Amino acid sequence: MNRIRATIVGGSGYTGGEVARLLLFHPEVELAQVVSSSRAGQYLHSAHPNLRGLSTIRFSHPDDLMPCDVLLLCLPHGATMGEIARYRQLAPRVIDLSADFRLRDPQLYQRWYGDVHQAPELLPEAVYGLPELHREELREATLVSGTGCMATTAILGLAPLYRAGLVDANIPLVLEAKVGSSAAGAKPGSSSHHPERSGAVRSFQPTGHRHSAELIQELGLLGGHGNSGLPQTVAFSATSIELVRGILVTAHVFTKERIDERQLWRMYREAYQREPFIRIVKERTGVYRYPEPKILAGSNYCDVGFELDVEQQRIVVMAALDNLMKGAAGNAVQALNCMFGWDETLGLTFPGLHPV
Amino acid sequence: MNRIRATIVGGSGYTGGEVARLLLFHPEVELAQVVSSSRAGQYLHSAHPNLRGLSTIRFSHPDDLMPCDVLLLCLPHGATMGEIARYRQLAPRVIDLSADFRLRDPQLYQRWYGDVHQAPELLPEAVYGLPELHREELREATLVSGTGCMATTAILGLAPLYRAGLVDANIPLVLEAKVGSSAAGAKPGSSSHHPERSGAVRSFQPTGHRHSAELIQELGLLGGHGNSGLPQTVAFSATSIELVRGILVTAHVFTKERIDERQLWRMYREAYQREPFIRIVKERTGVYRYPEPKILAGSNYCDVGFELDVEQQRIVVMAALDNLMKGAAGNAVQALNCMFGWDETLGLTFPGLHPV
Amino acid sequence: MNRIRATIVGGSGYTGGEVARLLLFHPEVELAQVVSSSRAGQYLHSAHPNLRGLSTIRFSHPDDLMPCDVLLLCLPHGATMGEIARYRQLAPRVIDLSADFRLRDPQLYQRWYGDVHQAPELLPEAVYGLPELHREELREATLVSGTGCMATTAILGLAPLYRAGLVDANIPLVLEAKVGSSAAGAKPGSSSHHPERSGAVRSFQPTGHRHSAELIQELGLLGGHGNSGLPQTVAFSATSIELVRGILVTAHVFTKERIDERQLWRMYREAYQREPFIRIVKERTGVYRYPEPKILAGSNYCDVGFELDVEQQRIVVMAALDNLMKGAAGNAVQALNCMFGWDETLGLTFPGLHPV
Amino acid sequence: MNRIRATIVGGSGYTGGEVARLLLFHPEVELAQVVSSSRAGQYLHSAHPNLRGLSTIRFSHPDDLMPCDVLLLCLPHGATMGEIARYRQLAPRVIDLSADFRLRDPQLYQRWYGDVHQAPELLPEAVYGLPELHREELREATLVSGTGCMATTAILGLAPLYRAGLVDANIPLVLEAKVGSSAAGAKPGSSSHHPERSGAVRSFQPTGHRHSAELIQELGLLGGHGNSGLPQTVAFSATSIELVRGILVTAHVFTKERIDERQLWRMYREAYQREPFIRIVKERTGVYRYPEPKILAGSNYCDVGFELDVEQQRIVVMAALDNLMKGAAGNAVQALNCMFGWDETLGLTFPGLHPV
Amino acid sequence: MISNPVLTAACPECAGEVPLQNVLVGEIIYCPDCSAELEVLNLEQPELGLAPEVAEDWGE
Amino acid sequence: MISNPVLTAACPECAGEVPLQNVLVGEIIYCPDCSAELEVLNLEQPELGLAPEVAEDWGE
Ligand SMILES: NC(=O)c1ccc[n+]([C@@H]2O[C@H](COP(=O)([O-])OP(=O)(O)OC[C@H]3O[C@@H](n4cnc5c(N)ncnc54)[C@H](OP(=O)(O)O)[C@@H]3O)[C@@H](O)[C@H]2O)c1
Ligand SMILES: NC(=O)c1ccc[n+]([C@@H]2O[C@H](COP(=O)([O-])OP(=O)(O)OC[C@H]3O[C@@H](n4cnc5c(N)ncnc54)[C@H](OP(=O)(O)O)[C@@H]3O)[C@@H](O)[C@H]2O)c1
Ligand SMILES: NC(=O)c1ccc[n+]([C@@H]2O[C@H](COP(=O)([O-])OP(=O)(O)OC[C@H]3O[C@@H](n4cnc5c(N)ncnc54)[C@H](OP(=O)(O)O)[C@@H]3O)[C@@H](O)[C@H]2O)c1
Ligand SMILES: NC(=O)c1ccc[n+]([C@@H]2O[C@H](COP(=O)([O-])OP(=O)(O)OC[C@H]3O[C@@H](n4cnc5c(N)ncnc54)[C@H](OP(=O)(O)O)[C@@H]3O)[C@@H](O)[C@H]2O)c1
Ligand SMILES: [Zn+2]
Ligand SMILES: [Zn+2]
Repeated sequence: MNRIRATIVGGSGYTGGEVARLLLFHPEVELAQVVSSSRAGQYLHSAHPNLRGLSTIRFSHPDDLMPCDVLLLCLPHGATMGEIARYRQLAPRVIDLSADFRLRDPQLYQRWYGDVHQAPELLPEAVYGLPELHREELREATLVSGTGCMATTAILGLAPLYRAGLVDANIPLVLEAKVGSSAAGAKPGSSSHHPERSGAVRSFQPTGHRHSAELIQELGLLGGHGNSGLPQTVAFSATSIELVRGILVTAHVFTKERIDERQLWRMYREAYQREPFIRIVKERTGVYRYPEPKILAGSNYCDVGFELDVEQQRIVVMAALDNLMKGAAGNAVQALNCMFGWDETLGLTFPGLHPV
Repeated sequence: MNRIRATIVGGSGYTGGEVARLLLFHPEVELAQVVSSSRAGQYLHSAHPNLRGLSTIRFSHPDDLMPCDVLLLCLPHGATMGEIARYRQLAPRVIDLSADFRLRDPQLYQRWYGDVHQAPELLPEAVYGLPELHREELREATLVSGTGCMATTAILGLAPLYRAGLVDANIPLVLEAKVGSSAAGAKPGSSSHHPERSGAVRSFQPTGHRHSAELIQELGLLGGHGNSGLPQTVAFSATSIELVRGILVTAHVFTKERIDERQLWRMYREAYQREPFIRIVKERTGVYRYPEPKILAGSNYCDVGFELDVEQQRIVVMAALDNLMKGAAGNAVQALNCMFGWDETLGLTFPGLHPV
Repeated sequence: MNRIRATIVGGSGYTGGEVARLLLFHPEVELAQVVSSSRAGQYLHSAHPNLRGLSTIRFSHPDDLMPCDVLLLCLPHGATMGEIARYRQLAPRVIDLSADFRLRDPQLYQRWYGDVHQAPELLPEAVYGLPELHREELREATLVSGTGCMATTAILGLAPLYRAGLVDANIPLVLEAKVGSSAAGAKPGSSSHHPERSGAVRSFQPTGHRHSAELIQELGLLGGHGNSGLPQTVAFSATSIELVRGILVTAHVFTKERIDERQLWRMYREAYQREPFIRIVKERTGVYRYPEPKILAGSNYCDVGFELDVEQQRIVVMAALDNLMKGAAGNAVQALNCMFGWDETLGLTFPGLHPV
Repeated sequence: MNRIRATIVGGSGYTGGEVARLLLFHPEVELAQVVSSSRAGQYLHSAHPNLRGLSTIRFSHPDDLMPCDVLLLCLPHGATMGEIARYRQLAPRVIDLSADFRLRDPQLYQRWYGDVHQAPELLPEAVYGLPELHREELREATLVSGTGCMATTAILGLAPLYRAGLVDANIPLVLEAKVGSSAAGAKPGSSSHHPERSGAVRSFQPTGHRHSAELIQELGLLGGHGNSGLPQTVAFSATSIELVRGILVTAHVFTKERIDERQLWRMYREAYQREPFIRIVKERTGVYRYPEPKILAGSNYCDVGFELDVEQQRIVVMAALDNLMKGAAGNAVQALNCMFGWDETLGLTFPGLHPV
Repeated sequence: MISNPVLTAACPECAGEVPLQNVLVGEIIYCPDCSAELEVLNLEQPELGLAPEVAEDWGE
Repeated sequence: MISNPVLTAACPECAGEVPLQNVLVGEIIYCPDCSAELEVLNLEQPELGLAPEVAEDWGE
């Protein structure tokens, strides 16, 4: 068996560490290099204490990057697009977890990120790396973008409704994300100082959240609006809560006509019954009736549920995942599995813990 | 100085304990009795460990209830209305923290609570005990209802906008409450078992939340709809998060016409500048830019903030409070202060802690 | 390949659910039955939401227990010993996670547990199921006891020192365990009610903790005291802290003579370098310098560290693990692997998460 | 009424903010200045969001310090001693919350803090500001030191036993502190980054903790050893846990001879029955049987409890407090009350919350 | 990963497929998708009914 | 699971075996066991020294 060689750039960060953890146990992949400028020469466990004793790999300096079969870029927004040519010379396949290649339209990028895109010619060919939506394209892709963690949660929760053409586009789509502290990465600051961040219920982005752009693009595609994007008003806000890993998105959708619960069940079941990482969670009794992020920590599941208010013709959609897994590193490995034609679940079978 | 004598019924519960704590330090009130069926004869600190050493009062049995100047009822929903006649004989003024006397309309009660109201004749005279909205009526009131903790948060956040007639009623009002575990009271169960409840992000009421009824009634009054209630679709959902005390409500309002931020500031300032317990929180820098419940624990503040999306004509309103204080016991004491014509802040000056 | 058939009794509880999760992914084991009296007929995910979609097994009623290759008993203390004959008829190998068969001496059992043992004749043959100490005996064992979660942590932390004969037995051994809420099992109560348990730093057993008995037995064996137990005074106390999974034991040992740090390193390295689930954690810099339970959640590691106060001839030993894994279910599966002669790490390779 | 004028230096930090909060509500004190170099000109609530709306004071620059009646220094260790002459010229009374003036002996200072003391001539006259031990000296003191938060907890827990001469000094005194994140102050860093610090059970100082020096000095005084300090071996270790405010110290003491529980009760009662801020907590039933820091957040209490192991002649002492209150700012205000001859409880009556 | 068993009936709550091995008419079983409590009404023409449910308080 | 490489030297801090592949004299490397910062002093007779360390504040 000849394993492919994968290299992680930005390997001292949170998504980089998570990709490393996953690839260390992946049956088809050998971890070639893990790159970090701040920790070059140190062992992986200096940044990722859970990896102690699992590998003798040491962080490589960015200058020592070597050719490999696939590069996983785990750098902050904006750090990839200027260097992408160099990265693509090093590897025939590149997966970039940042936001640099998520949007197809350079105008859209500029509007939401404020800067001119530095590699606009690559945007049309980059694939939005969500297997549930772009599985086929991934098989041939050479440049794949990771997906925004909150955007992924929302898109997976809503996709069946938009694909079914059920949503009344005249009523704004309101989405509320509740999110843990790891979503902001490994860099400390005054707002992440434990006495300040602990117990927070902090509205960090009530309006204008950048993940809206991904939603507009991807739900627009599903709704048949092509590249012009979802025409509906999207009102997305995000709240940081006491949690390290995990996201719950609650979305309020109004339907064009009356629908009943069994129709909804059918729609979701059809959309997701063959998806290995999506589960429908909707129970009438018990403690865990709807998707709950805490039991997903470390797993690659996105759990999706819904509740219908028949009178109001409103559907409340709830979707949950681990931002570092299905929201970032796990999804990237799933996309990698797609790109190489492997079973999508390779390296991703940890089911999550309970209690936790 | 002749202090009035106040008695607490349901004194072993969370709101009862909080009322007891406040009244023990209230300069005009003497705590006459604290009633509990399960702990009769025991000292207050058996249920409320923070009160150790502060009082020699012991819980009284419900059968031993004596006449007093004011009764504060801290019982579960539905337990008060059947006994209200007896309570009113014991005291010329009654404050009922349960939901039994919050709604003016017995039909509305039945619709949201499922049961026929047992004292419908009292509903018209009961005052919804929110001083910011019903201060005048409180001065003469003999039966005052407490207010729903999430409803209070939402109403105080939105009142200036509804009073100003700014809201586009054709677009549903979407509200999301994030709430701590003490809101469910002192009774243990499997969903509040620590290993299950800890770290939860739990959609416990995606649709049909009862606090909607209070919102519809009170925002309807403010919007000039009288007793017929707010005609707008109200989409209220609530999520339990890792927190003991505290609520954050995020509300999405669309306006009839364009508005700018300064107009909004003016509106909120006019509404609240003379209110002792409402603060506008809206900062451009720093860690605490919007209302945050954790720094309100133990205080009677409701902090209110907003963010405007000019293009979408959307206002995101955020309001936070401590569910046991401004959401229950603190607000009840504030109402008590109103009823007796005292300074409203008596007994309520604790400002909250930071860090926490 | 012929998998062995394993059955779990007490499968609706926390350790039962954890054993189920592990065995569902174990390459040599088929999960035959999962028994629960309270949930008979329901799917596993009704009690263990993380197992949703992983298995079609439903809980069996205790009356429907069938013969199998190995029985794992996950019942409360005292519930096994009276039924042990029946269980042993059903399976040639039994692993009992309760405390019923941990102590070799029925007197010791009675002293610490207050009751007369109901199957004293089996105590001599039952094996204390800690592979690091009893690996050889496990190969032939037919009755294996699980180990106390705090006892395991302490024993693994201290074993190298006692085996080396280093400890001054004239000075009491003081041990302090910090422990999460899942250690008390799935049954709710007023002390585990989230508003009460949250943020707790609760001295739940300052003196007389039952796990002392296991310590005295096992450290006594290591110290060469045979069945008479450790003669040293053992001062063990336990504190519940804000945590669901995890234990940290801090132990204070005084040595007979001066020792230096490198000698200690050597001692620990010799004891543990071939152990697949024990890691020595001792760093001079960085955030994770000593064992830390949170990064062990879901893993089977016991991390062990030490700090030397040369002048005082004192060694502070710190050991951490996940009480449901190496402290219960994971260790039981490791013992199972020993009993069947398999690689000890089968089914136990999940390394734990970071950040978390 | 003529209020005294108090100034806070280091007012943007955690203890500085807490002193500010207390003095804003103190009936005999006017807050003259709150000094900060990093926030000069900004309002107090920029650093202390809980103080929003309570005061129009803005931070002063250190260069603008003006004379006042009492100076409260809330600076990091080592920052005071070099400047103390200047501070004493500004105010006839100085309270320094740092460690610079806690130890009477410059040698002891150098041994534990590594540096030569810069104002050794002041050490003999500085008073260790713990009213329970040095109330008389405080009345005349002009230079008072704050006390270490963990040291205070331990000393108050153990004082009655040492004063009674009960402790067997041949057996080491083992103390374990469990402590929240605010004890490390307001400065962020990688170990206080929320994803890392959250859920931590982190042995940050297993040996050689500096607070040992205060213990040795103060328990030595109580035990009649004068300035030579406690001769007993002191084994103090500290563990950071998931908590913002609060400390629990568990101490293991062995007695010279057998003692029974009633004698212990008597000893503690005699020591503390007239102390306004010390409560003995020792219950046989209920959830809160021993001291628990969470219900003390914001209060000035130190709760003290004990458990006796008659056979081992061991007493486990547990003591809890809020590190920013009785462990720092609250205690400083209590000392201030002593210095001015006021009722010691002025400004310190907040009892703490439950649930919380 | 739930494999399709032979005999099934539709859940009246969520229309999901409920496996019907080793069950008797009148027995109470559970829907694997929505966990509804179901009564086996008929096995020949497989049919399930919603079992009368005790409303469960969820706290909050 | 750390496999034994060929050339090693003892860590002066913890006496652990430190692998010495692809390193030069004077280079700073890390001990895999205790993470001490080490200077490669000699490769012929493998020897490591403790690198001068900046004391790091750990908070608390
Ligand atoms: N965290 C999440 O939940 C999540 C989810 C989805 C997507 N993402 C995306 O994934 C990417 C990585 O996120 P992360 O959370 O892993 O971030 P992170 O923890 O901050 O790590 C980023 C790493 O990039 C390296 N780096 C290189 N240039 C840098 C620069 N200019 N500034 C800062 N770091 C730099 C750093 O390592 P060295 O300094 O050692 O080289 C750092 O460890 C981001 O684009 C993010 O948007 C994150
Ligand atoms: N918790 C909040 O945040 C909050 C906020 C706003 C409003 N409220 C309202 O305030 C009221 C009290 O809430 P709470 O949180 O204080 O509740 P709680 O903690 O459960 O206390 C209720 C008390 O009522 C007594 N009681 C009498 N009859 C009872 C019965 N049939 N079932 C249960 N308890 C009974 C119990 O004391 P004994 O058994 O000892 O007599 C119990 O301690 C409720 O109506 C609630 O809706 C609560
Ligand atoms: N939790 C830990 O960290 C840990 C660690 C090491 C060892 N252990 C030991 O493992 C055993 C199981 O612990 P656990 O935490 O899994 O407990 P648990 O969560 O309370 O589960 C015990 C299970 O046993 C069943 N049961 C049968 N008879 C019972 C009875 N009389 N009372 C209560 N439950 C009964 C219950 O299921 P049904 O009612 O559905 O039958 C219950 O789900 C205990 O002996 C414990 O000491 C636990
Ligand atoms: N936190 C506790 O629980 C606690 C308990 C007992 C005693 N203490 C003692 O109280 C003192 C203050 O502790 P704290 O927790 O309040 O600390 P903190 O939050 O870090 O605040 C210290 C303040 O001092 C100022 N400062 C001046 N020179 C400084 C310097 N060189 N480095 C850093 N800050 C400097 C800073 O304000 P500007 O930069 O704005 O001037 C800062 O806000 C310490 O000596 C500590 O040991 C603390
Ligand atoms: Zn169903
Ligand atoms: Zn080393």
